[in-house]
Amino acid sequence: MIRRGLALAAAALLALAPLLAPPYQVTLLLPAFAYGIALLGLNLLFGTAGLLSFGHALFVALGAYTAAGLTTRYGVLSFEAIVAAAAGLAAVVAVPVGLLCVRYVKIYFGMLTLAFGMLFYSFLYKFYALTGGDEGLRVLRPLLLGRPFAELDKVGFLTGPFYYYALALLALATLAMRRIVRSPFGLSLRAIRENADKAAFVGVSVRRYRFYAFVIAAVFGAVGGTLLAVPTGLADPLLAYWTHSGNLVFMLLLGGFEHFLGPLVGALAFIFLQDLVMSLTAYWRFVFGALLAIVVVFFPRGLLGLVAPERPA
Amino acid sequence: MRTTRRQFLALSGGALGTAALRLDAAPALAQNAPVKIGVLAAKAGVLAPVGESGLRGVQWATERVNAARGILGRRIELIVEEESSPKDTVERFRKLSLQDRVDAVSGAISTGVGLALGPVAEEMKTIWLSWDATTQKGVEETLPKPKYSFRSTDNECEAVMASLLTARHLKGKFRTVAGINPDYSYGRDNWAAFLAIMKKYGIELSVVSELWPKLGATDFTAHVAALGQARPDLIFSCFWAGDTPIFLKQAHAAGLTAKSKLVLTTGGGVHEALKKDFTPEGAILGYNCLYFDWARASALQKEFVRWHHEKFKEWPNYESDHGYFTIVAYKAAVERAARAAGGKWPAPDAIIQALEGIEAESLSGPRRFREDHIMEATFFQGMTTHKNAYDFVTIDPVETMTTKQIQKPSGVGLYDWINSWKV
Amino acid sequence: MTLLEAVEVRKFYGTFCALDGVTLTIGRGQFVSIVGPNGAGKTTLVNVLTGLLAPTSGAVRFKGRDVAGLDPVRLARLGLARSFQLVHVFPGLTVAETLAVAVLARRRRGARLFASLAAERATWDEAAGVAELFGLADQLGRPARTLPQGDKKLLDVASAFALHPEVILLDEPTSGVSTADKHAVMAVLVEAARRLGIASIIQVEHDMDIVFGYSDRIVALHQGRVLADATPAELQANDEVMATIVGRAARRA
Amino acid sequence: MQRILNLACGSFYALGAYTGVSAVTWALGHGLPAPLFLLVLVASGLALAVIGPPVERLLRAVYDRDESFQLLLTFALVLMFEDVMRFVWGTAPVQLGNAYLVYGRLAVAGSTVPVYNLVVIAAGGLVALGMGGLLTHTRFGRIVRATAENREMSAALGVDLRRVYARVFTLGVALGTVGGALVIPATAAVNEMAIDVVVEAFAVVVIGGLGSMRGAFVGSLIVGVLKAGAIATWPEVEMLAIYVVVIGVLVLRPAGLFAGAAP
Repeated sequence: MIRRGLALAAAALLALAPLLAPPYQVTLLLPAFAYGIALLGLNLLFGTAGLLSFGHALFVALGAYTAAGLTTRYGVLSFEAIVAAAAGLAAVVAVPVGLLCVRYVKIYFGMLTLAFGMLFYSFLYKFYALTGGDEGLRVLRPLLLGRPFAELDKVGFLTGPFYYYALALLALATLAMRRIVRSPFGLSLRAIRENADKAAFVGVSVRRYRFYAFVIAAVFGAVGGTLLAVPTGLADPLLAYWTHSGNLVFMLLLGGFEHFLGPLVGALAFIFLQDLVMSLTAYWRFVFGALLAIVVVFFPRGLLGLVAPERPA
Repeated sequence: MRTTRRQFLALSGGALGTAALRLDAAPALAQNAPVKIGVLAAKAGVLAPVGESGLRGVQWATERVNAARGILGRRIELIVEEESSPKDTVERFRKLSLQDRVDAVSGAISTGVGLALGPVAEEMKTIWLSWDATTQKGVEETLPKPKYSFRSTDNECEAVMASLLTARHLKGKFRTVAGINPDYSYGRDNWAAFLAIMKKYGIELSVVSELWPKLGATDFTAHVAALGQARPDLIFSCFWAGDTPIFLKQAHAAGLTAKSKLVLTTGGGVHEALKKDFTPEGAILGYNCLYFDWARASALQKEFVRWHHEKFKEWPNYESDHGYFTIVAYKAAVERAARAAGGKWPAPDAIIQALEGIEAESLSGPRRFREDHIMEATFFQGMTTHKNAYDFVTIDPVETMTTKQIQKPSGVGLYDWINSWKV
Repeated sequence: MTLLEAVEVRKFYGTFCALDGVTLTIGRGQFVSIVGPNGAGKTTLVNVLTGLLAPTSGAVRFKGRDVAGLDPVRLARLGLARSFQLVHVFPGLTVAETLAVAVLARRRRGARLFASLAAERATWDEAAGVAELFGLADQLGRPARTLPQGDKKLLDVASAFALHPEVILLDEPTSGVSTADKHAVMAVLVEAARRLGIASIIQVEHDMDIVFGYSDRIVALHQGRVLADATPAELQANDEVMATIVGRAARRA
Repeated sequence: MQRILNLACGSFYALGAYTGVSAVTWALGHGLPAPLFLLVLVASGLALAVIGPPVERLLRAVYDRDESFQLLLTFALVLMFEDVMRFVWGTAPVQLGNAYLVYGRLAVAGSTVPVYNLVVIAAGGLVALGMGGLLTHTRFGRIVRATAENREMSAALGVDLRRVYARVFTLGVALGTVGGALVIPATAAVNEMAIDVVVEAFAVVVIGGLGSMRGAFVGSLIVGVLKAGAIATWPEVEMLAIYVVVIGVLVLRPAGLFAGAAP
């Protein structure tokens, strides 16, 4: 009950943020929302199904490039259409990739997803006629629910309508993921995580369920990617690079992968920490590396693990 | 202040909050509060040496301006942030603009970052003086008529000048050509410009090898072997980072540099790494806009070069000059606009107007911003020589060309411009 | 009526012959025990019967279908389930959840993405019912890893029962259970099988009291061959086989 | 061998490269005869292996957890080492001049090859042979292989796992640092080296098979030949080709070309 109350209070605070916080802090929340959605997917794989992907950035990049391609190449500005297209495209890509990846677990799964991520990076980089190569593709300002909000400048757009749009999308994604985790399917995934052999013998189609989880994670990753691309205004190949996947896993661990809200907490914490540390020192990578090491060694349950030590049922 | 803002937001639906804040913030500026200039400098990865170099130029310029009463009596305060991936750099730009409320942003080198920042500068209504990253795509497609972005010289200037020198000095001395260029837009654009100019000059050549190693690669043995097989008379390369010395070293070890002539459009960016041990004499080498050892350099350049070498034990490269110019150009523009406004600190739009066509003394000589926000400068290239006091190569004779000769004019496509030359 | 049959099954590990031409049939309604000394091939036989290992030659058929190449999920759907010698549980899942996983799988509802688990009344009721049969009713909310060893074993077996298979293979269902409790466990199993409509039970068992107390048939393995396949009474009469198979236990009896 | 996929191996390599340059520059400055620089390189690489035990001590904290945590911890090391190198050596490329041509050049089949390159290739072969010998013929090697097969069994037999791991890891670090040091005369040390090398090392290890020395050797040959082949014929696809092969190997023989069964 207390937990639910805290979550609602946090949601209310986020809803009021544009009125309370300086605009820059509000724009910083946007990538946090985007990562939050992508991480919900990543955590369905890791926290629920026990598979750690080191190539989740592939789908984030795919979402960003969908937004870029549709707005600049095809003149599709409706953000609803962009999100739907990104989700669909991610599912289409995730089918063959997932079919191959879910045949393996643990470190082999991690390596295979990493390899696919890098393959996509090379593709984005090399096929520049299609993807813009190193320069990437621009992402134009989309229409939200068909409205252009032309009277607003970009900051007004980002901290106003787009902020609430992103927040609503995050809330939707969170509710959808909550349903998935608490569905029979979610229970089956947890059984697979706990003991895949046993799960198979009580009739759970291990690979098939892992595959579904992979595809769902990909869709969440791509939807997060579309949101990430709008404030940046550009989709670029670095979004698919392996270090970006590494950062996604970092965020997840920072928040706490054993908790349903871990991804959201992790994304927020990461973004604001990065903002702080990058301004303080040129050696912020060292600080982040040290932080990651400390989290992995001493606090593997992440920030939420400090607050709520028991794994919720 | 917060209350007023909240009331305002309630009225306007949260829309124009920032603009409102900035308007009521403006009069609050004390006449002697510092001018804030944000700097975006790469600090890690391939771009880091260049980013550092640009930052040094900015810092030196700032010290000198501040020592001489600043801009209209206001000191310059630099707020340095890191240029990294496009996404992170856009966020840094927003921070500089929204949170630090800078008057202008100086910096950025990478093409991807440059393309991302262009629209952001317009959206944030923040003057952005770029050091580099002026690609064709950026100029022609993404931001044809920017208001707040001021770009550096075109990426292809170096290739155009090196190609003109090739045509002038090497015509008739080569037939087979190989290109080895970093695998991204800069590399591809420069190689294409070279081939177009060779064609324009009626130089018949056959391309025997086109190699595209990754930017920042550290091993070229396979490329060198491929070049060894292709036996080109001339090798064209626009490497500008650590890849230049590594390639030369490995090419030298395989005897390639003795057999083929070299055209290195931008290698001067890492000139100190081009040791005599492995860099041949007689190669065309470009230094972009600042040649540290120029005998006819201004007193200003000489002073900077001396300071740079004393402080960093290194001889400076071009990016310092780009950085330096952004600061002095901004100062000149503010002063010009202030004169028109009767000595008061000018409004941003007036500064922008003044920046268009502004001329200022850079380290390497006079420079200006064209009316279309592209920089004009002087380029330095020449033939490498070992006859100097250093352990690395320099050029002799030093040839100079201005952007009037090697940069396409406003509003014309690069290849249309090249084709319009009378040769 | 034959449910499960093995025909001339051979299984080699490299050059070592673990099963050497095993043929047996298991009919509806039978309780069959597989006995034999260590290394006789009992566990290999169970693994081959449940498709976990492919036989080197010969065939295993369940309800007329070749078991080789069928994955455990398909087998479970066809009506063949098993438990393992070493306890297999889901450490982080509660007793109720563990059983619910099996129930959902049987009812083909496990892949339902957006259905609410909490609203799966029938599933939880059924899980609770199975737990009741196994004496785990007051442990429903406990995570499996916190259960005592004996209850973990029961949970493992119970989750196989929850699939309502026609045939269940139990690899040493009472291993790790104290001698005193073994009969109680067996009573629970037999009763649960009856209540859940499980037609046949095949078990690997060392305890001869249990074997002779519950089996309809006993299959004695020795060095990979079927030494005897008979009713407990017939086997008891055969001193030679008893001596070979049962060794010390028989003499003591 | 230790079933650790070390993303930081590239960092050790880069660290070896930077240190090698510093050590040789210093030694030559103090009157070392040029032909002896090779010894200084090897010595500096070996000396750097002192970072092995402390790093291993850190990784030990997660040995008994999911392998994914090891992967993450080595990712943390990558981030930290990158900045350490930037702090110590700056951002400009760091190199040794042409010292390595002191051993001369050879004309082989129409192309010129520095003798030093052949020395490095020979050293690579020697190290491979040496590792093979170490693993098959020494007591230490047998213990390592047994431990790789079955941790519990080795522990039960009284093998001090912690010491074995510390030594194996340090040996791995030493191979990385010496490798970096040996390559540096023919190239230059740059900041982004670590992240680049790890991608190729990853490809090598996956193709060869985790934990297989022979596999690593063959894997590196395949990657090398693949790169050279792609550069000679279709330079556009150099990196793509490597990833395609990596994925192919992972899909068809997930344990690599030189390991037995699938995971």
